[in-house]
Order: sequence, then structure tokens, then C-alpha cells
Amino acid sequence: MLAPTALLFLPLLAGVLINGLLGAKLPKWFSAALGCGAMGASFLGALIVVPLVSGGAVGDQVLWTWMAAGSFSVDVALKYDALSCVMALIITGVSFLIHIYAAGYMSHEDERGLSRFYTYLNLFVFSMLVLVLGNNYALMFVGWEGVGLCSYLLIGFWYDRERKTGDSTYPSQAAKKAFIVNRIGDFGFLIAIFLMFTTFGTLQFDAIFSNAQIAEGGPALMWGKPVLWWITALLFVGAIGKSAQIPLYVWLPDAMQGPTPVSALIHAATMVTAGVYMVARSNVLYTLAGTGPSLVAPVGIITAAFAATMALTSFDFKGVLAYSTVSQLGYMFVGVGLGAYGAGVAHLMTHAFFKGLLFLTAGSVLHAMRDVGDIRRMGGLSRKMPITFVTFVVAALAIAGFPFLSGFFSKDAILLAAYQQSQWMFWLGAIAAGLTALYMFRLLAIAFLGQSRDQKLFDAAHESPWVMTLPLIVLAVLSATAGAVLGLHEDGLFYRFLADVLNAEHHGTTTMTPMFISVALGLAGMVVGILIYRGKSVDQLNRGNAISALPRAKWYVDEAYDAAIVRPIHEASRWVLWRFVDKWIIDGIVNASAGAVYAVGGVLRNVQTGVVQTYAALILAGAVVLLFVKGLL
Amino acid sequence: MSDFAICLAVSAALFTLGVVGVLVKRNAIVVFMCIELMLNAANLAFVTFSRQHGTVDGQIFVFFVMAIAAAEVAIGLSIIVTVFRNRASINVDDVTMLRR
Amino acid sequence: MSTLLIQIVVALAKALFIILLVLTAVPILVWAERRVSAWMQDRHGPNRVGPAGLLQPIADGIKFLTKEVLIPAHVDRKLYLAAPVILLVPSLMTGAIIPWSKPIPADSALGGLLSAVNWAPDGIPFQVAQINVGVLYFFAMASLAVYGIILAGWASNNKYTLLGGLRASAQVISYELSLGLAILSVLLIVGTLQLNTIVEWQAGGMWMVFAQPVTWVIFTIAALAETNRAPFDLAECEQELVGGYHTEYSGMTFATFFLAEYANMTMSAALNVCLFWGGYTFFGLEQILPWWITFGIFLAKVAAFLFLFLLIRWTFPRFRYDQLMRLGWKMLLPLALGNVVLTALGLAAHEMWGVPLWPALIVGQVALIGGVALVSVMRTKAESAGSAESQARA
Amino acid sequence: METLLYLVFGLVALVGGVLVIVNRNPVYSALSLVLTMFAVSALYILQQAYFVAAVQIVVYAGAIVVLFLFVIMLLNLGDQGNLPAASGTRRFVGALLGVTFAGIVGAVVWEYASTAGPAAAAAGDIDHTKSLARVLFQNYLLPFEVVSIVLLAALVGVLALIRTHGRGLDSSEADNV
Repeated sequence: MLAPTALLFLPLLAGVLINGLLGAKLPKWFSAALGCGAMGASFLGALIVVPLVSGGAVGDQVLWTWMAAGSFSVDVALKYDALSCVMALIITGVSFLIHIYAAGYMSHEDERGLSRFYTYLNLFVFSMLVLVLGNNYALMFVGWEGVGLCSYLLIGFWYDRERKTGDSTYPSQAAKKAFIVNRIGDFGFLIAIFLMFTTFGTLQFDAIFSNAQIAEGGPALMWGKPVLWWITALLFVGAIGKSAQIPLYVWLPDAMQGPTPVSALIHAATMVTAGVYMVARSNVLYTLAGTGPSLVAPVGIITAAFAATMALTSFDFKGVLAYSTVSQLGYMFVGVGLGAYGAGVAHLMTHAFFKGLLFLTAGSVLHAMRDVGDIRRMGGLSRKMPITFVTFVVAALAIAGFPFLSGFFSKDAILLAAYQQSQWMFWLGAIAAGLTALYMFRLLAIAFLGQSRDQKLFDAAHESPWVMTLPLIVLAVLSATAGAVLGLHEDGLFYRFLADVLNAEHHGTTTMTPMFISVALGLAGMVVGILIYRGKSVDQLNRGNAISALPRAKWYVDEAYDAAIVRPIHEASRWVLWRFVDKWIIDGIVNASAGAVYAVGGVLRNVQTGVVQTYAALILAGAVVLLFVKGLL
Repeated sequence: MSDFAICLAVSAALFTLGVVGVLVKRNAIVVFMCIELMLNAANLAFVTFSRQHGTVDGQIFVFFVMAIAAAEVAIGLSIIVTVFRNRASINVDDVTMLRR
Repeated sequence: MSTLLIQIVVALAKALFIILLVLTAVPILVWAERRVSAWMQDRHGPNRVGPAGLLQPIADGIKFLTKEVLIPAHVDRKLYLAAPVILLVPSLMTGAIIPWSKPIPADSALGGLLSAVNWAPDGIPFQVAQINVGVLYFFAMASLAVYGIILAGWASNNKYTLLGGLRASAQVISYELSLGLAILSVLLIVGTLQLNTIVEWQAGGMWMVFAQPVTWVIFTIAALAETNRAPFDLAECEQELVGGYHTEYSGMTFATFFLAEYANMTMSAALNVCLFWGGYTFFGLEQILPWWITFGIFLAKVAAFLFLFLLIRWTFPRFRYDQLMRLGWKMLLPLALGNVVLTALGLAAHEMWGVPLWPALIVGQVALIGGVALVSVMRTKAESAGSAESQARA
Repeated sequence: METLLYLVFGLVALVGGVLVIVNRNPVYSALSLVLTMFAVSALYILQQAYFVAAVQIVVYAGAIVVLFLFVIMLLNLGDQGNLPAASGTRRFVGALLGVTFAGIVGAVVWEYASTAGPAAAAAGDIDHTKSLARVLFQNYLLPFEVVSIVLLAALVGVLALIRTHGRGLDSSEADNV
């Protein structure tokens, strides 16, 4: 197992080190080739792992002891099982495609920028692999923070871009926002880790899961809830932050300030799904604690519907996709929350394909439109960029749940689970599915169909080079066929593969009803979207109504946070911490100690005569005192 | 009063004389001489204890002290010469650059 | 208690005898020096007072004694007067460890008298003190001689004397090293510091000089320098420093310097004889001869050495100061070091592999001479090449 | 009888030590130092440390103090050599510290000496130069070598210290001498 491990991690590490340390001196083609090559090697490693894992149980692989203090011991150890190798495969595969795509998309950067970009990208994938392959929560947290760091670095990749007029967000601001909001979630995750250590005395997955029963039967920790409930709840707080759920989703739309491949990779396909992975990984705990149906799934379904409304009203190409991502992540949480872990992971995978593809087409469009992301200035692009258009259509159909495309299987598995357990969740999910189809085809209709709204941009638009379109095509094929080929239908290959890890639960009987409802709503959404928005002028688009005003303003969530949290903290910091604590107490202590040292020094300075004999006399005096004391003792 | 005690007392007194000289004298060369006095006092104590214990190790130490004293004097005197060249003085009170 | 007192008396008597011996030798030496120099320079020398001028030194002595001791102003009176004595005393003290003859047998008249108070089966040593660090004692006393010179130079409050004193101190310190190293190889061979044992080791004609010719040369040169004799008399060279450290001295104080110089020479020669030329031994004859004849043999050898010193003085021109330093530090010292190493190697070969001692030592000496020859040849070549190069460049 | 000699030479050593400090003229101080050296050497001889005694004379009297004198004369200080002693305060402080120190050390010495028994029996071996050499070159070989390196370092250090840039040593120093 050591060889695939090395193949998984070492090329990325080498890429990080070489590009990171020498990048500015390397030619651009080399930096790009190095980044992609390292990624490809890692993908190869993941491909090798899959048959090994499916061939038989592969135990944990302990590399070395990371830290040990008393009874606390954490190993750097990897866990190879069905779940982690599926995740590794998705991550490395999609990442590989996006790496290649980025070589075209980022070709306008200089040597420094390009090598920096690939350094971060490789480091991100490395961290992501640590996250999904670690066999304990500590190592998972390392990966968790690593991807958070890379996310921060990549969102702020164009840190020197000025604030655009009239735009509240710009890269460095968005990066900070993402980082800080994630901290809130990480705080919960950390407390959960501490709780697990005090409860189980270890952080290793297997050890915790096999002892989980003990904690479940233990005494209540707080507010009448057992400790396991708190652990799972706090873990989910971490997942909320990382996977952009209500109430911590606000960073994700702003994160679109990063380069589009980054949005595709980190903020659609991989990092944001880490929370889903974590819940799926901890399925034993969630099943025991019962947190899933009571906390995870409701949060997920509300997020799914709520984000869909904002996606429906956004005029930013990537903004629509960002809210769509939030929404789809909500779906995944519904899946894992309701015990349909397989369905959640399946949607994670299909989402990685079609949402990655959507973002890549967005990148392609932005590339053609000189980085203008406002869909009100697009229109009729299908004539200029046929490949992009076709792949976009495939992705849109997949996400809308068009029958027998990949999204159809995964989304319906989730809705089935909801239908079996909770009617209100199912209906909300079904409506959200309809909204999904609606906003995707709204986007399609405005951007690709009809007439051009900005002739100058339209004339300059062109199809992207093959390095960009090739990944589009590959992903389009995957989006279309993944469901059928990988057996995402009930008891298919995919579920059987994951069955060992994910205790699939079956509630009630299988029924086709939810499928028909959601497909009907989806198809309706598609048709309505096309019909309403095709050929609309800019004015018509801008004209809002009472219903659309609130979601268009993003429900004033940012403003509410600003008023409720950010401003009070700012003001308190200003008036209490700065004007009082810092200025009087801390500065007082610092100045007083400095003054004391100065005063003592002023006295002792007289000793420092520079005359050697003074020093000798002092030495002698010391010796005399020592001898005297020694004599007294 | 045994011979042993006499030697030790002489050693202690010599050492004290050396200490006082180092503290009091201004002439750098004389200060060095006083250091030699102190070393001699130590040597005397070494030899005395060596005799008392009936081993020669103390005398060996005397050789080492002498060798180090020779090195120290050579270095010290050349420092004095250098200082004198630069400041035309061998008064230790004039050499106060340690202050800065 | 009384035995101790008598021992002290005997020792004092011996010491007095030796001091008188040296003091008697000085006038003879003065006369000899003047006659020899005259002979070498093809002139008459002193020949008016007494037969062949033999009474001349006595006349000189009377003159010195009666002359006023003139003390210049601005001198440091105490040190000015003490300096000549400080110079003389260590050289006389050196005589304490010289074995002047073979031990006086107990059955002789004098020996019987002495053995009444200090019985020794092997006879009474004609030696004031048989110190077990004998040679080191000589070395210590020799190193003190410099105080007289340096203090005389400083106390006279005269720049010429001061320079003379400085030169002397630097010179003595420099050559002490070579002297010590030369003695060291002798000590290595004999394995003792006691001078009488060293002499006895050479009994039967196995004189050290035959085994250690190079050592002897080093020793002699260094000893000459230590005694400030020509060609190493830079401390008193008339042309540069008027009279050197004793410029300001006159009358009896000056005579004391004279005395000290000749006493130094005598002791140096005596030690040379003891270390390298068998002391009082003479090819085994000392076994059968009475002790006073061996005493005579010793005196004769010393006289021969003194004659050699006189010859050297009037033959060689004086060194320049830098030449003196170069000779001491760059030639004699490395040579002496090499000598010690080779001697030690020879001894090691003798003790470990049973190589006969004398061949081992001789091989070492020959190797040393060969090495010196090689180095000098190479240096000459390098110098000529260098000069040719510089000429070519010019 | 022997104790008398110990007392005499000890006294001489102390007188020499006092003179080193009291004399204003450094030359006299140096000579007083020689006196002390001789007295200490005599104490060594009384304790049958003949070799150490001889080395004491050779090294201290023969080399170190000569070096002192050499430097005093080389600098040719004139009046500057006769520096006045330190100020009253410093003299007082120095004397006070010295007396305190002497008191404490004296008490320790006295306590130790009064409890110490007679000299150990092996004293007969002490005077033997060979046994000294054996101990030095067997038990203390490493320190011996280290000391030789220290001396070498001192040699190099001295050369570095007194080097005057641009001028050779021979020309300047030799001319002065």
C-alpha cells in the first residue's frame, strides 16, 4: 500500500515545493506541466487504489507517530476503504481535468502568477487527500485547515485587484470573509474533537465508532442532550462552515472572486463537499445520535430551497452557479442527514461532475467575454461557442434531473429518502428541484439563447482553446453517463461498493412517486425557464416585482450579519478594546514595564563604569557573599 | 601551627594581596602582576595539598597553571602594548570602552 | 642539630672555595684575553707589570678598587648599585651543582676529615649541592642573569643603557629556548637531571659530544648568547650603544660587571664540559688517578673551553640585531626541536627494537645534518632563482 | 627548625606581595614580585617539590617577570609609570573587600588545617621527577596537549595583536630595541 500512497501524495508535494520555491524562475509551460503532471500522477495513484480496495479489505496504514503526550497519541495514518477511495478518485479525477483546463484559462498570468497558482492548486489537492484519507479526526482536521488555507489563498489569488466601483466584494475581501466564516465552523469542529478525545480517549475513526455505543448511553452533557449528540452537532457546525449551509453560507457567493477553475474545483466539486464527506464518514455516530433527521436534514433542505431562490434572481453567471452549489450541498445534507448516506455521496460525486462542468463552462464564457460575468450583457452565445453551449446544456439537464442523466439518479435517491421519512422535507425538496431546473434554464436562456445584448463583447467572443474544451467534453460525458454506468440506481454497483462503510438504511418500500413528481417539476421548470427568459431585453430583466425583490437582495442576510455581528464587534473593539483595554491597560503594562526597566537600568548604569576593576570588585563581592552564605549554611 | 597550615595561610594571604592589588592599582602592568600573585597563591595551595595527600597531581596542576599564566601574560602584555600605542596610557581608568 | 650545623659549615666551606676559585680565575682570564687578543692581532699586549704582564690584572684591580664609585645624577640609586651584584650572584650560584672532581675518597686525608661529619661510602662529592633537579637549577640561575643587565640598563637612566638592557633581555629570552632544548636531548639520553650522574654516565671516554655533536654546537652557540659574549655582545656594543648597559658604571661597580661576565663564561664552560666532554673523566684514567688530579683534568678542560671562547670573540664579527634574532628563532630553535625529536626517536629505537644506542643516536645526528644541508641548498637555489627572476623583471 | 623556615619564607613571600602593591614604581613592583616568586619557590623546596620549584624560577622569574620588565621598559613610561594609587574610596572598598575575603578564606583554611591529619605517607615519591613525568604524560596527556594548543593560540594571538598594518615587525620594533 505504500507505493500508491507515495504516488498519491509525493508528486503533489514535489509540485508544491518546486513550483513554490523556484516557480518565478521557471518558464510558464514548465510550471503548468509540472502542476498537471503531478496531478496526473496522483490520479494514477487513486486509480491504482480502487481495485486494491475493492479486491479486499485494506487496513489502516500507519506512516509514523505524529504526536504523543501521555495517553494522547495521534498517528499520521491513512485509511483506505470504499468511501475514502471513492472520494480520492473524485477529487483527483476532477482536479486533474481542472488542472489541465487551468493551463488554458490562466495563460495570461506571468511566470510568478502561474507557478503560484499551480503551487496553491497542488497544495489544495494534497490537503484534500489528507482530509479524506486520514484515519483520525486530527489528521482530518489538518486537511480541513489545509484546504481552508488554500481556499483563502486561491480566492485571494488576485489579491492586488482593486475594489470595483459599486461592488462590495473584491478578491482580498472575499478571501478574508471565507477564512473568517470558516473559522466559526472550525471552532465547532475543534470542540467536537476535544469532546471525542475526552469521551473516547482517542481520535481514530474505528476506535471511536466501535465505542460509540458507550457514549450514547452516557449521561447528558448539557441541556439534556447526551454527549454524542453534542459531538455530532458540533461536527455538523464544522460542516456548515465548510459546506456553506445556513447560516454560514455567505462566504461562498463571494468566493467567486477567485479564478474560475478554483471555483470549479474548490467551491463546487471538492472542498465544499468535505462537510458531506465528514458526516458520511461519521455515519455511525449520526445514526446513533439521531442528529441527522433532526438537525442535518432540516438545515440541508432549508438551505436547498433558500439558496435556489437567490440563484433564481442573480444576474451574475458565477453567482447563479454559486447559489446553485449551496442549494445542491443542501440536498447532499438531506441525503446524509436522513440516513441515505450512499445517496448523499452519490450526489456529491455527480455534483462534482456537473457543477464542475458548469463552472468550467462559466470560465469558458468569461474567457470569451473578457471577464464580464453579468448575464445581462450576454445572449446568443450558443452561436459563438458551440462546444461550451452543448456541454452547458448537458450539465444543466443533469442538474435539473432530466431522466437518466447522472443528477436524476442521485437527486431522486435523496428525494425518495425524504419522501419515506418526512413529507414537508420532500415537498420542499421537490419544489427546490423545480426551482433548480428553472434557474438553470433561465441562465441558459439569457446567456446562450436569444440576441446579443452587448454587440461589442459578442463580436469579440470566441470558442475556447482545446485545453479548455477537452475537459468540458470529458466532464459532459461523465455528467451524462455517470448515473447509468456507475449504477447509481438502487442496489447498483456504486451502492454495493460503499455498503461496507455506509450502513444504508431502508425505510418503507420503494416507490416511484417522488421520482415522477420531481421529474415533472423539473421538466416544468425547464420549459418555463426557456419560455420566460428567452429573448428578454436588459430592461425587462431588470424590472423586478415584489416576489423577486427580496431574493435579489440576497434576503439582506449580509446586511443582517453586518448589523448584528460585524458592527457590534467593530464598535466594541474600537471603544472598549482599543480605546480602553489596549490604550490604557495593555499599553500601560508595556510602558510601565519598560519604564521600570529603564529606571532600574538608570540605577544599574552607574555600575557600568567601563573600568575593569569595578567589575572585578563586583565579582569579588559576589564571591564574598557566596562564601558567606555557604558558611552560614 | 603545622607547616601545612602555614602554607595554606600564606597562600590565602597572597591571594588576598593579589585581589586587593587588582582592585586598587591603576597601572595595568601592575594589575597583571597582581594576577600573577593570585596564580602563585593558587599554585602554592596546589603543592601544599599535593604534599598533604601524598600524590603528585597537585604539582601537575601547577604546571598547567604556569603554562596558562605564560599564555595569559603574553596576551595581556601585548594588549597593554596595543592600548598604549593607541591611547598613550596604561592607566586602567582610561580604558573604559567597555562602557559603550 | 650539631650534625646539621656541621653540614652547613662544610657546605659553606665548599661554596666559599668555589667562589674563590672563580674569583681567582677572573684575573687570569682577563690577562689571557688581553694576551690572546694581542697575539691574534699581532701585537704585544700587556707585558710591563710582572713577567709577561702577569701582574697587570692585579694592578687593574687595585685601580678599580681605589677609584671613586661615581654615581650619576638622576639614576635610581638602589637599583643602580644592586644591578652588578644581581648579575654576579646567580653566576656564582651556578657553581653549586658542578661536580668539580670525582668524589673525594673517604680514605684520603681531606675525605677522612669530611666523612667524619658526613659519612658516605662512595666518598664525599666535590659538589656543593647534589640537587636532584641539578641541570634545571643551572637553567634557572642562568635565566636570572638577565636581571642584572636589564636593571643596570634601566637604573642608569640613559637611553643607551636602556637599549642595551632591552637587547640583552630579548636576547637571553630568545636563546634560553634553544639552550633548554639542547640540554633536553642530553637529559633524554641519560635519564636524569643530576649533573654528577650525567658525568658518570660519560665515564670511560663515552663523551656525549661524540654521540651528540649537533647538540653540542647548538648548546655552545646558545650558551655564548646567554653570556652575552661576542659575537653576541650586542648589549654592550661600543659602536652603537657606547658601552651598553654598563656605560654609566665606573670603579668597583664596573669591575663587578667584569667579574660577573668572566664568572658567567667560566660556569658556562664548566657546564659544557660536564654535559658534553665528560667532566672530570678522562678515558677511564679517572678510576685510578687521585681525586685532585681529576679536579685538574676538569680545570684543564674548562680552560680549553675558555680559550675557545676567546678565539671566537676575536675571530667573529658581531651580529646585527635582526641577524641575532633570525639565528635564534629561525635556525637554532627549529634545529634544536628537530634534534630533540630525532634523539627521542633514536632512544625509542634503542629501547623498543634493541638497536645499539650509539649508532641510533649518530644516525639521528647525521640525519639532522643532512636535513640542514638539504634545506640550505634548497633555500640557496630558491634565493638565486628569486633574484634571477627579480633581475629579469627589472 | 623546618617550621621556622616555613615561617621565614612565608613571611618573605607576603612582604614581597605587599611591596608589589605598595610600590609606585612598576619596576620595583616587578622586583618585589620576583622576591615573592623566590620565596614561594623556597616553600616548594621545603615541601620537596623540587621540580616545581625549579620550574617556578625558570618560568616566573626567568621569563614572565622579565617579560614584564621588558614591556615596562619598551613603553618607557617615564613619569606616567608612577601612577598615583587609586582614589580613597576605591582603596577603601578594595581593602574592605580584601579583608572580608581574607577573613572568610582564613576561617576556611583554619578550619580545614586544624582538622587535617599529618601529611600522607607517599610523600617519598613526590620529589621524583620521573614519577611526575609519568603522571603528567599518562593521566594528564590530554590536558597537556590542550595546554600546548592554548599556548599556540596565545602565540598567534600575540602576533595578531601587536601587528601594525603596513609595517613589518622587524623594521619598527628592532629599531627601537
